[in-house]
Amino acid sequence: MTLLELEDVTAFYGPVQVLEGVSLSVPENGAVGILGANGAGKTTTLRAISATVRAGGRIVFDGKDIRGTRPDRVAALGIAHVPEGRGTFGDLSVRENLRVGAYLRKDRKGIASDIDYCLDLFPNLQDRITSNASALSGGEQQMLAVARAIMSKPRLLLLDEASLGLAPSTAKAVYDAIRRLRVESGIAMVVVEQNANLAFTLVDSATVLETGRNVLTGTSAELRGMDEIRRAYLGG
Amino acid sequence: MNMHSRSRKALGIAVASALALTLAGCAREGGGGGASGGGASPGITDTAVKLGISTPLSGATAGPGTCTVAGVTAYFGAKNAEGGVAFGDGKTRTVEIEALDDGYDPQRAKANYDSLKGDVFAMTAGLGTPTNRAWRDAAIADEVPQVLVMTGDPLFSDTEESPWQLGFVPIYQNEGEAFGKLLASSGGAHKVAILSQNDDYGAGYVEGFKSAVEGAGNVQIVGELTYEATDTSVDAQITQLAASGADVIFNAMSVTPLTVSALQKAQQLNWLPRWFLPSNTSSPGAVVEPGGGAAFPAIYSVSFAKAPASPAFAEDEDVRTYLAALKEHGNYPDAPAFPHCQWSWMVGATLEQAFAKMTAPTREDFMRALRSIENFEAPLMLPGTAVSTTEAGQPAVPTVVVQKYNGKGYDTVEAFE
Amino acid sequence: MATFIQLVVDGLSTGSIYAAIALALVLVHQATGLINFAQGGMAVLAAYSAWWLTARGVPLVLAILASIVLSFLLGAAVERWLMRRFERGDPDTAVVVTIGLLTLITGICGWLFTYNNQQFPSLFSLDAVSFLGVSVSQRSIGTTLVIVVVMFLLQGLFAGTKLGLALRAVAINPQSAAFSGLPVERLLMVGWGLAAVLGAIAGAMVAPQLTLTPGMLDNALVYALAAVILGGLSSPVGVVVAAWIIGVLENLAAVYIPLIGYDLKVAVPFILIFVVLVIRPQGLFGRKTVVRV
Amino acid sequence: MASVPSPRQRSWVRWAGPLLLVVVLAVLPLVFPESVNEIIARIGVFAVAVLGLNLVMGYTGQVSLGQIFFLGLGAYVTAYGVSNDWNIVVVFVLACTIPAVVGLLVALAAARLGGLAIAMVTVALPIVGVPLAKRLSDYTGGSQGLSARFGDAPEGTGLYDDQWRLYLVLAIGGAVFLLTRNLVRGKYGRVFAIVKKNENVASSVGISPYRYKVLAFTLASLIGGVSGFLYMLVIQYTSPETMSFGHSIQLLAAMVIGGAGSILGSILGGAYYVLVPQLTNLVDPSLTALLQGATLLVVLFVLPGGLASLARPLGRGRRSSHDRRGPTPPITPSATTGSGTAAETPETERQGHP
Repeated sequence: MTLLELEDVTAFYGPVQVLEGVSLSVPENGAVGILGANGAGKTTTLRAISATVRAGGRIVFDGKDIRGTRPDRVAALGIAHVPEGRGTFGDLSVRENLRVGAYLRKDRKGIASDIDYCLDLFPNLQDRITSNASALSGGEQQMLAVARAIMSKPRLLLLDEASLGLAPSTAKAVYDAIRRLRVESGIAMVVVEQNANLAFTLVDSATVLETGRNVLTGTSAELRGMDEIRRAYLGG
Repeated sequence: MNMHSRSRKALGIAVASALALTLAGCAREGGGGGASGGGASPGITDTAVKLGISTPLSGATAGPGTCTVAGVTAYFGAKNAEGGVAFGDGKTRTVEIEALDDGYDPQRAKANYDSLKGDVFAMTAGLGTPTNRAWRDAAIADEVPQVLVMTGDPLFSDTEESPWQLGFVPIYQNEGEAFGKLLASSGGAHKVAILSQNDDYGAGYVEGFKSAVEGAGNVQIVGELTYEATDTSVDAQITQLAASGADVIFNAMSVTPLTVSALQKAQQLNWLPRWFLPSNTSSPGAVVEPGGGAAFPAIYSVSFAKAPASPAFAEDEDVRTYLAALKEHGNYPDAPAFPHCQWSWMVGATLEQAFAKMTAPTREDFMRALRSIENFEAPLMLPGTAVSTTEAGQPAVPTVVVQKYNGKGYDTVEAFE
Repeated sequence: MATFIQLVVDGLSTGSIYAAIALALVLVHQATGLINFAQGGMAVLAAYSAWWLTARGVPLVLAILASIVLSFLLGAAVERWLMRRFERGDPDTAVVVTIGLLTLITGICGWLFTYNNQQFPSLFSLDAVSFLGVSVSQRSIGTTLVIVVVMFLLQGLFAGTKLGLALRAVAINPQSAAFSGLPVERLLMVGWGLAAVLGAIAGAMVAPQLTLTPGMLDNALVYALAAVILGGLSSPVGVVVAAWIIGVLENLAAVYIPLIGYDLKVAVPFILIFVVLVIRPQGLFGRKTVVRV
Repeated sequence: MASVPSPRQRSWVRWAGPLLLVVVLAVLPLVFPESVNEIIARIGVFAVAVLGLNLVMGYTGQVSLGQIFFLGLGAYVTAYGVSNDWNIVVVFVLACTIPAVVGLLVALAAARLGGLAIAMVTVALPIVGVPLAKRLSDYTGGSQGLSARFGDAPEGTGLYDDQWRLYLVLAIGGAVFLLTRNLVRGKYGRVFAIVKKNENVASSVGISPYRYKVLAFTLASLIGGVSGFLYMLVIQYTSPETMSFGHSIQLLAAMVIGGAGSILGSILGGAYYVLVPQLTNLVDPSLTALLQGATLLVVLFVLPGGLASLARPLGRGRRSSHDRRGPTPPITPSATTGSGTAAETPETERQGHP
């Protein structure tokens, strides 16, 4: 059962065409990676899904074309976007950040238990629960960003460069937690990542973009084995 | 390098469009003046004369500023409707008024003057000391009359210093002095608290008052404080003055809301001195009544104009004519909220007197005629006051009478009670 | 001594006037991240609409309520049709837009209601209450109480409610807020609407004291800004306390420090701001924000 | 831009443009009527004041609400010097240096604070400046202000006073604009831009944001002093009203409307400051506030980047067409690894909150 289907998606920034036809398919409970060099259109693809850039083509989520929907409505459908640069609320405390993540939910008990779950998933946040997000370290902010996203109980998580700017050990810790989340919750994921090896620890399959087009799609195992591809696009 | 030439080009466009805008203004100027006959000054023809006003029509002083235009516009509007004003050279002319807003900004006042000076015969009636001072030098250099302006700054009535100027309202010193004299002659011992605006207005009042009570053994000044026209409250000043034990407060304020709140604050403190208010903030309806003035043993003010709201003048012929004209020709439908409306009306009447004495359509002759008015009882003037322009160092209205609040309006008084 | 205490009490009631506007500034800043120079102007327009209704026989309380409803709509409309265009651009431009809005609203008030002084009826009696040799009008007490209530409501809104949290989140990062499903545009409208409501309450409270004119709150705005910076932009309680401190200290400085006097007392809040900010950059009560690269 | 101009042509364009401008500026005062000359002179005064504000705010990103104070200070120094018959060159130098020194002292204290705090400290300048000017009435003439008429056309030039004054404004104002333009297009301008964009980044590359903020503020004060000198030359009168807070706010509005961080914008801002009150007076003097507010909103609604952005689309169009003709740099992994996502980063920043 396909949860998200992108068909020939195009997008522009002003006069510059960034996506020239991207396709992608994410099954229920699946995790798909988007790989590629800088400027290949990875982030833009995620933005097209979360409706923060206007896109052409077809973006079908759960059987409905969601193009032209407002970003907050897309979120309400069950798509949570963890943007590049984390996008935490700097002047809000960690707990407040999590509560904002649960904005669309009405079940107080569920929210409370999900906050506990997040703190269990990311134990570093436990000690900083009353700190302002802007006072957290980069790794903690990334954890908070993911935690805030899952507070909305999404069916699909869009994860953009979660390892960017983090020390390797921290990046690994973040991915370990996300993998555990995937296993325990079954949330489907679209993962944009520079570090392909890190991505392959999480995703089942991946597509490689170049100048706004798919150039290669396959399972993690297939892609991992392709030395040339790795050298050319995956940063060796 | 393209950048450079491009910004040059844009600069040229900007300058050109700025000029286009201003040239439109010039064209208007050229069309308006059109002097006729030999030697006529700008702004006057055989059938019309044009007067300019620069006054605040926006900002904090827009209330009185609007009045300074409304009165004189209403006066000549009514005259024009009757066919015009008879001039001393035998011609009858209609009087046009062009008023511009300066927002109480000296720079804009100067700009207004610059744009009007080639177009109008004389400038008149504008409110404000800094705004009138801003172009006084220029008016002297250009020999443009700047007359019957609404400032009590003595400089405008100094014939030596200001040959092309004449103030209309009594200089502030005169007003303060009038009350000081009354107090000094009362015979009883008085402790006086002074609260004045921190500018030439307040200082002028206080100076006049002090000179009148100087040497009077019965008057002792026990407290003297100032406030800024931009303050939101004068509570602290009233509290401090109340503690001085004064039985008279000399309150030289020009800001109506603060005057109201000063009256209210004193009552809250249960301090009930005899109160002196200046001519421009003593309106029965706008100041004394909302301030609860009836609570005080007496409220004094100085004036030279009939207060249209006062029941004493409800049937007065002058007042009725005035109110009707204000509505019909002055674009001022409401009851006048500031005495400046009445003063401006009197400016109209005084100008008419000067026009009647003019024998040549020139600015020089106008100044001569204006300076030769003696004891003219302009409409709305209180008995005991008159327009007199022959005395050097004095404005057109050199005298005021002291009045006392009677619960509804004011009565002229001769003695302090 | 009695005079000293009276001066303190006077300072508190003047401070309450500053606080009234300052609270609205805090709300709009928390909800949009902007300093709104037009806040006072919108409050004056609300006060005029209430005054206009009372002049036509509508009871005062109803007139004020009507002006509050009107203000909410006006605030929301201003956000929707004017500010939205500038919200993601240069903040300096947005602030200048609020300056233009202030000029426009002042001009509209002058045009519709003239620049004359209008007496605005008060909800509270002007009679004085005396205790320990100090007098204070019921109007001042009433005004102060209303402001304290509003302050606590606002504090509660931001600290305890989902709406308050959402408003703040939108101001801090509208995009992340949208990713969490917050209806950003509607929340911005609500933020502006609520700030205008606070302004309307403030206007109705202070108009009897200041006398209703189009520029009624222009002079108070500077003090309100000072209180907002001094108290810390994020804390309603801090801002009100700062406004009171300013009101009291400027009175005391005027009377007891001859070098300052009544003419230079306006310098007091700025000296205070400077001293406080050097010691505590986040303001007296503001929360500390660490900014990272 | 059909053909690329040869180097020879380009150098011709390079000096012909400025020369033409100088000639035009030299001739225009002679042909315009007095009232137009006066308006242009007044625009010059406020264009210089806006330029100073632009330097500290538009280019360096420090909100200053106190620029009018330095104009007022310069005007007072000029008025005092002229009325005491000091040499006019000495007066001019003092009218520049005294505001600059005051600005330096204020900046040394204020630049330690960031963002809104520096704005509040600058608010204090006009707010406290007005009563202070009244208190120092021995030097300032108190609330009645100071008149000082100078800059009448010298005998023998055959010029009218308004023409002579306009020449002085064009010469002094032009010099200030030229110097400022060179400053912001050079090394200092680049440093100011970095400080504006991100102080932490500036620190990390060894630039002291504090020092450059102080420098920008001091220069802005100096330019404010120059505008004060010109103010006295043109208006010939100053009073505490000159430096009221309201005017400082209007100056800020003029800067943004002209175009923040733009030399041309400063001139347009000065023109806006002077012309809009005059134009609204022509429409209806009793509705000036309403019309001015509405004008400001309409202009910014249509041109959020200010009037100067009218001139920009022209330039941008040409530049991008030029780019398109040029070879597109291939996006290859080797060329771009390590750097930020070039195409996407600016968008991210714009979406983020200021």
